[in-house]
Amino acid sequence: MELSAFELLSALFILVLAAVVGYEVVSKVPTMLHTPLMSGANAVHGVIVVGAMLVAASAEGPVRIVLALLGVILGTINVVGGFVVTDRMLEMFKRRPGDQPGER
Amino acid sequence: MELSAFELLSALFILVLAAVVGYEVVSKVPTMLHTPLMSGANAVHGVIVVGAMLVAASAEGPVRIVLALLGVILGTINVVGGFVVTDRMLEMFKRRPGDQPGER
Amino acid sequence: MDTLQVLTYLVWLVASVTFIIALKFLASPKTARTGNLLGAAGMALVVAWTFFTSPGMLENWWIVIVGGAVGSVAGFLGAKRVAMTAMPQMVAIFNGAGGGAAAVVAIAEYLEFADHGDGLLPLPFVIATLLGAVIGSVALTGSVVAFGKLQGIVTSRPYMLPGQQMITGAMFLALFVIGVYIVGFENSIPLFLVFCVIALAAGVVLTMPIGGADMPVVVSLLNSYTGIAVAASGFVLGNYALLIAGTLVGASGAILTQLMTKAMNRSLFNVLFAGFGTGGGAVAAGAEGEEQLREINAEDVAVLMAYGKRVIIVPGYGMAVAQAQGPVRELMDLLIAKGVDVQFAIHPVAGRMPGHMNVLLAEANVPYDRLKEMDEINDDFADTDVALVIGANDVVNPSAREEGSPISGMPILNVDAAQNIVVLKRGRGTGFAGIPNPLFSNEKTAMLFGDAKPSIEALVAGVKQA
Amino acid sequence: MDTLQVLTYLVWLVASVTFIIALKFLASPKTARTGNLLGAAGMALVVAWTFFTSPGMLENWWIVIVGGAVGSVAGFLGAKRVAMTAMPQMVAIFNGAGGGAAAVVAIAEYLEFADHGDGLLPLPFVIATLLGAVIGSVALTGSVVAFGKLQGIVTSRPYMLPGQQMITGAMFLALFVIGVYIVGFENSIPLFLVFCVIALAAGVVLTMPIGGADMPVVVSLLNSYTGIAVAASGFVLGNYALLIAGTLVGASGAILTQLMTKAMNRSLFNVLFAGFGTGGGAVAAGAEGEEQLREINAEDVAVLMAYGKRVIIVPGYGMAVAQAQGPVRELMDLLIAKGVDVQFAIHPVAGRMPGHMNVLLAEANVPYDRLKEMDEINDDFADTDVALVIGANDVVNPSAREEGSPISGMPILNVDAAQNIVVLKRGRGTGFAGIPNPLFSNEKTAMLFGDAKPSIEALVAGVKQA
Ligand SMILES: NC(=O)c1ccc[n+]([C@@H]2O[C@H](COP(=O)([O-])OP(=O)(O)OC[C@H]3O[C@@H](n4cnc5c(N)ncnc54)[C@H](OP(=O)(O)O)[C@@H]3O)[C@@H](O)[C@H]2O)c1
Ligand SMILES: NC(=O)c1ccc[n+]([C@@H]2O[C@H](COP(=O)([O-])OP(=O)(O)OC[C@H]3O[C@@H](n4cnc5c(N)ncnc54)[C@H](OP(=O)(O)O)[C@@H]3O)[C@@H](O)[C@H]2O)c1
Repeated sequence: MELSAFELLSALFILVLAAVVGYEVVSKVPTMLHTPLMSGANAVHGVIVVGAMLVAASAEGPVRIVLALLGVILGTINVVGGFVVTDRMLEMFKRRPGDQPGER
Repeated sequence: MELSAFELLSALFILVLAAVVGYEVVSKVPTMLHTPLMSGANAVHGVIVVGAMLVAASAEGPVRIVLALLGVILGTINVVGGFVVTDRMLEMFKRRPGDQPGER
Repeated sequence: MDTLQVLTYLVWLVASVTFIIALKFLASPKTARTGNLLGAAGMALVVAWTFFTSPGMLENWWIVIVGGAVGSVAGFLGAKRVAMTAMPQMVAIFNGAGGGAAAVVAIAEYLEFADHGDGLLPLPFVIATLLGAVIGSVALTGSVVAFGKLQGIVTSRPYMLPGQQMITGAMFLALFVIGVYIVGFENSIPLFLVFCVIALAAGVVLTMPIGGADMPVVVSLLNSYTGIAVAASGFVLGNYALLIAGTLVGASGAILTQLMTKAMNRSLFNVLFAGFGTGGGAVAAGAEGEEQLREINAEDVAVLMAYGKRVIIVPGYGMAVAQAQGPVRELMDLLIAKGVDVQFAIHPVAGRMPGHMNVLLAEANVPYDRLKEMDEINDDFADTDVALVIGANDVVNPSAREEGSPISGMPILNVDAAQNIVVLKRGRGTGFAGIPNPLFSNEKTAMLFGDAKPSIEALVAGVKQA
Repeated sequence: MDTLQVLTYLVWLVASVTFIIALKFLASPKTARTGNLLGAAGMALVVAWTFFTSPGMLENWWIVIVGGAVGSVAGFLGAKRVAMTAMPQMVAIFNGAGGGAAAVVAIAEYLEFADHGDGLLPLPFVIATLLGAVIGSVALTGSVVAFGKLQGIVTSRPYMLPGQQMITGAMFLALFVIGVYIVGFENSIPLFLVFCVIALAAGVVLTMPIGGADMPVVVSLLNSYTGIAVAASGFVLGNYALLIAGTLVGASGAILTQLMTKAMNRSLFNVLFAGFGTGGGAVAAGAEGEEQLREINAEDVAVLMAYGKRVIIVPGYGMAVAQAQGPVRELMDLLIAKGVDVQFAIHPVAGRMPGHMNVLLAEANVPYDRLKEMDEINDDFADTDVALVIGANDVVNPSAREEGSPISGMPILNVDAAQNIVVLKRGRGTGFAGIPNPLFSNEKTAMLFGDAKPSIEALVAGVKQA
């Protein structure tokens, strides 16, 4: 743990800016895309699997290994399931062949 | 000058996020506000006056003092002029007393 | 900082940018699918990079491989097998998994550093770890309860413990006291674990009193929570990919939750703490049972529509339950072929998740441009010959326009302005708000009772003959 | 890092957030003014904090006080005194000042560290410093030229040096070579100064060939440049307030520039390198001079309007020049009192800056809801009795609809669909594109010659009597 004050402050700036980006990006979404967007965002926070992998990399002893394994399993479910289910939802939105391209 | 790699990388993250924020925030502006927005943004970059002040704080010798003075003058013109002229433009947009609040 | 570390930061940056673009693209129909794929690509990049470059992975690689394999199979099968109507449950489960992972990571971090640390840990680190643990735990159990309620395993009625408020209060107090103690006085692994257990319990206690109808909002909120827990974890690990991705989801989930409650004309507070969709339902349903409702048969409805100029179809939760979207599409095609103008009126909270109707109708290949949002179509009911209400109830309930109803003030579809109203439902069941619907006893209304799918099929047969 | 430094970071964060909110608020009419004030407050905070906490300020405080006083007075008076029509010039000048300040800061940084540094400076530092110097310098002289062109001090015609392309190419080559030399081989203050001088010259050489009509786009682009230069400076100084503010402006300025070129249906490349609004003008004007134009007097126009059902007013640059917005408002009030439906059709590039017409008409208290954007009103001309064109030319030029004209493809207002067209202008002058306008010889068109202000006043008098 060598979190210097500078590192913390940088992280704080990044946090604030990312929050603004998250807010701005989503504030324009049409109602019919609420669910796929929720599901897609859900997949994105599956990046926690990376955190679980880092735990795994430094795991020693049975407790930590079990925790790491659990974390990786749960995180992977989140990532894989999240992106696949979102893709399935969005697949439904594709046009049928006969449709005009331009519409909506 | 002790810019560590970490500092540079943090600055890079902040730069990218700030660029996204700048893009997102402005992409929704109605035509009639283009000019005030340009003018307001112009005032914001007047924050360079802070840079000029830092130059002033460490200035030694006539060359640097002249540079610092020039920088502060130019930067202040940018800040003060920018905000005041934007305010003047926007003042014109205010409703006349009789108008309905809700409109546009 | 060596080159590998610098590259790691750049990988994080690239991944973060793909996540941002993914969310942005997901907000527009044309680009949504690309956006999702892009997000997955960014995720693959950062996962692969972490796997191949993290020191220590040489020894423990099997954890990641085994865990990854198990998780992939479970996630993939779950996502592929789930029925369209069960998607909200599935999202809840995936979100719970993410919350659980965040909690597990927070616990591991705490163990790791509580072991090494002499005396107190640095303040921001401990606070962020505790935050990740508590929020991740709440997201985990809250999501599981939400899943149970949506799936019908747990009662969808608001369920209050005796002394609910006392218990909730006591839990928060305990979390706060333990948190302060750990932050300010002493590292204690047992206390930390107690902290986590209380948080897990809190997730259950907070979610049980919320009615099943509000679960999508709750899932969205818990999604935002998981994002925050992930961001806290990124903060502790100094990992900007986690920090940015978590914050993005935390913020966008919060907005999305607000958009959803707004579409239901309620406040978030009201959703979380005022369990509606409740008790009243049974009573009200009884009351409605007394009234005389005018029935109609499928042939008559078919004729009414086939010779009308304009028909507006109002789908609701019942259409999803009956999986009637395919036949509905067929009905639309037949009517259009007869020269009838057919539109769909999509209420923002019809069904059980936002966009539920759009997803189902798109699945059945109904073209986008026939799906009209409420504001767009509400004025058109007045010159509509038939409003065909398929398993919708609350979203067409005129009592929303009056004071004193649980749904007062919710914007509704002006179905009652149409010349004829035909309602398809199985019986006298109420909607999820559990309140009677005066529309059904309106003199312009006729009821076509039965499961929506066979009813629509009967209409299709009828229109063919008409 | 001591407490003061931590607080400094927090001050930067607060200021950055106010800047973000300021830009966001500036994008909506209701909040724009608050946004501007908020931005000013954030700026005041960070300036005051820097003044009171920077080490070294104890000795050199007078530089800041004197420079600040001079700059404040100059900026304030300039901003307060400028006429509405001259606002684009003023923005150009303020932007130039900012670019100059960024260049000066870059030079001072370079001097400071070239003095202390042994051998080569760290790469990212030097690159950022050079970038700040070159972009700031271009923004400075480019803005001055833009000011000159808008103010009429410098010819608004595109002005090409003999061998323009050669010279531009040579300049870029020189900048590149010197840059690489400084970055990769040797610190040299004289070479750095040569570098800056070339950059200053480049600003002039790049801006002179652009026509005066395109200056607002150029000002917006240079505004974005200054932002980038400020961000570079923030990078070098490790000052996040500068970094974020500069990047925000750099990005938003770039988008804004694109929105502006899009409204003119041109590409940025075309604006920068294909000088239109040029030579052709004189010739074309001569050609138009030959045609017979139908004239009309103010009384007849007044009657036409007073007894019409609907009048659409199309304001253009001429209204701004004549400062006729006050009388126009009076005319509108009188016509409305007579039961005429009066609307204003606002072309996105009418006048000399985006929103020019909106600003002027708002100044005269014309209510927002009478100002219609092009897309909104273009279909309404067909059932309009009188289209009153006040000093507009290019934005109503039907030759934009044909191939081969310099403005081909620019969307225009469909004035020629109206029953009657009345054009107010002083004579046979062309618009800023310098091309003839077939609308004026349209058989439905009548010309009311003269300065717009007295013309409108005559119309007001006429309507009062009608
Ligand atoms: N969309 C969202 O995001 C969201 C989120 C949270 C809450 N909600 C809530 O969910 C409700 C949605 O309203 P809604 O009008 O769509 O649905 P609803 O009010 O829940 O009504 C559904 C109706 O469909 C009928 N039905 C059920 N199964 C059927 C079948 N197989 N065939 C035919 N009819 C069937 C039921 O009556 P019978 O039992 O008589 O058949 C019921 O009255 C609102 O209260 C909303 O606030 C929505
Ligand atoms: N808005 C922007 O952001 C922007 C930016 C860059 C370029 N531009 C360009 O500027 C042009 C704007 O078009 P526009 O139609 O507004 O103006 P315009 O095409 O420049 O025409 C202005 C007309 O007003 C007349 N006029 C000048 N002074 C007058 C006075 N005192 N009283 C009455 N009439 C007067 C002139 O004719 P007389 O000399 O005969 O009176 C001239 O024909 C477009 O070409 C556009 O691309 C605009």
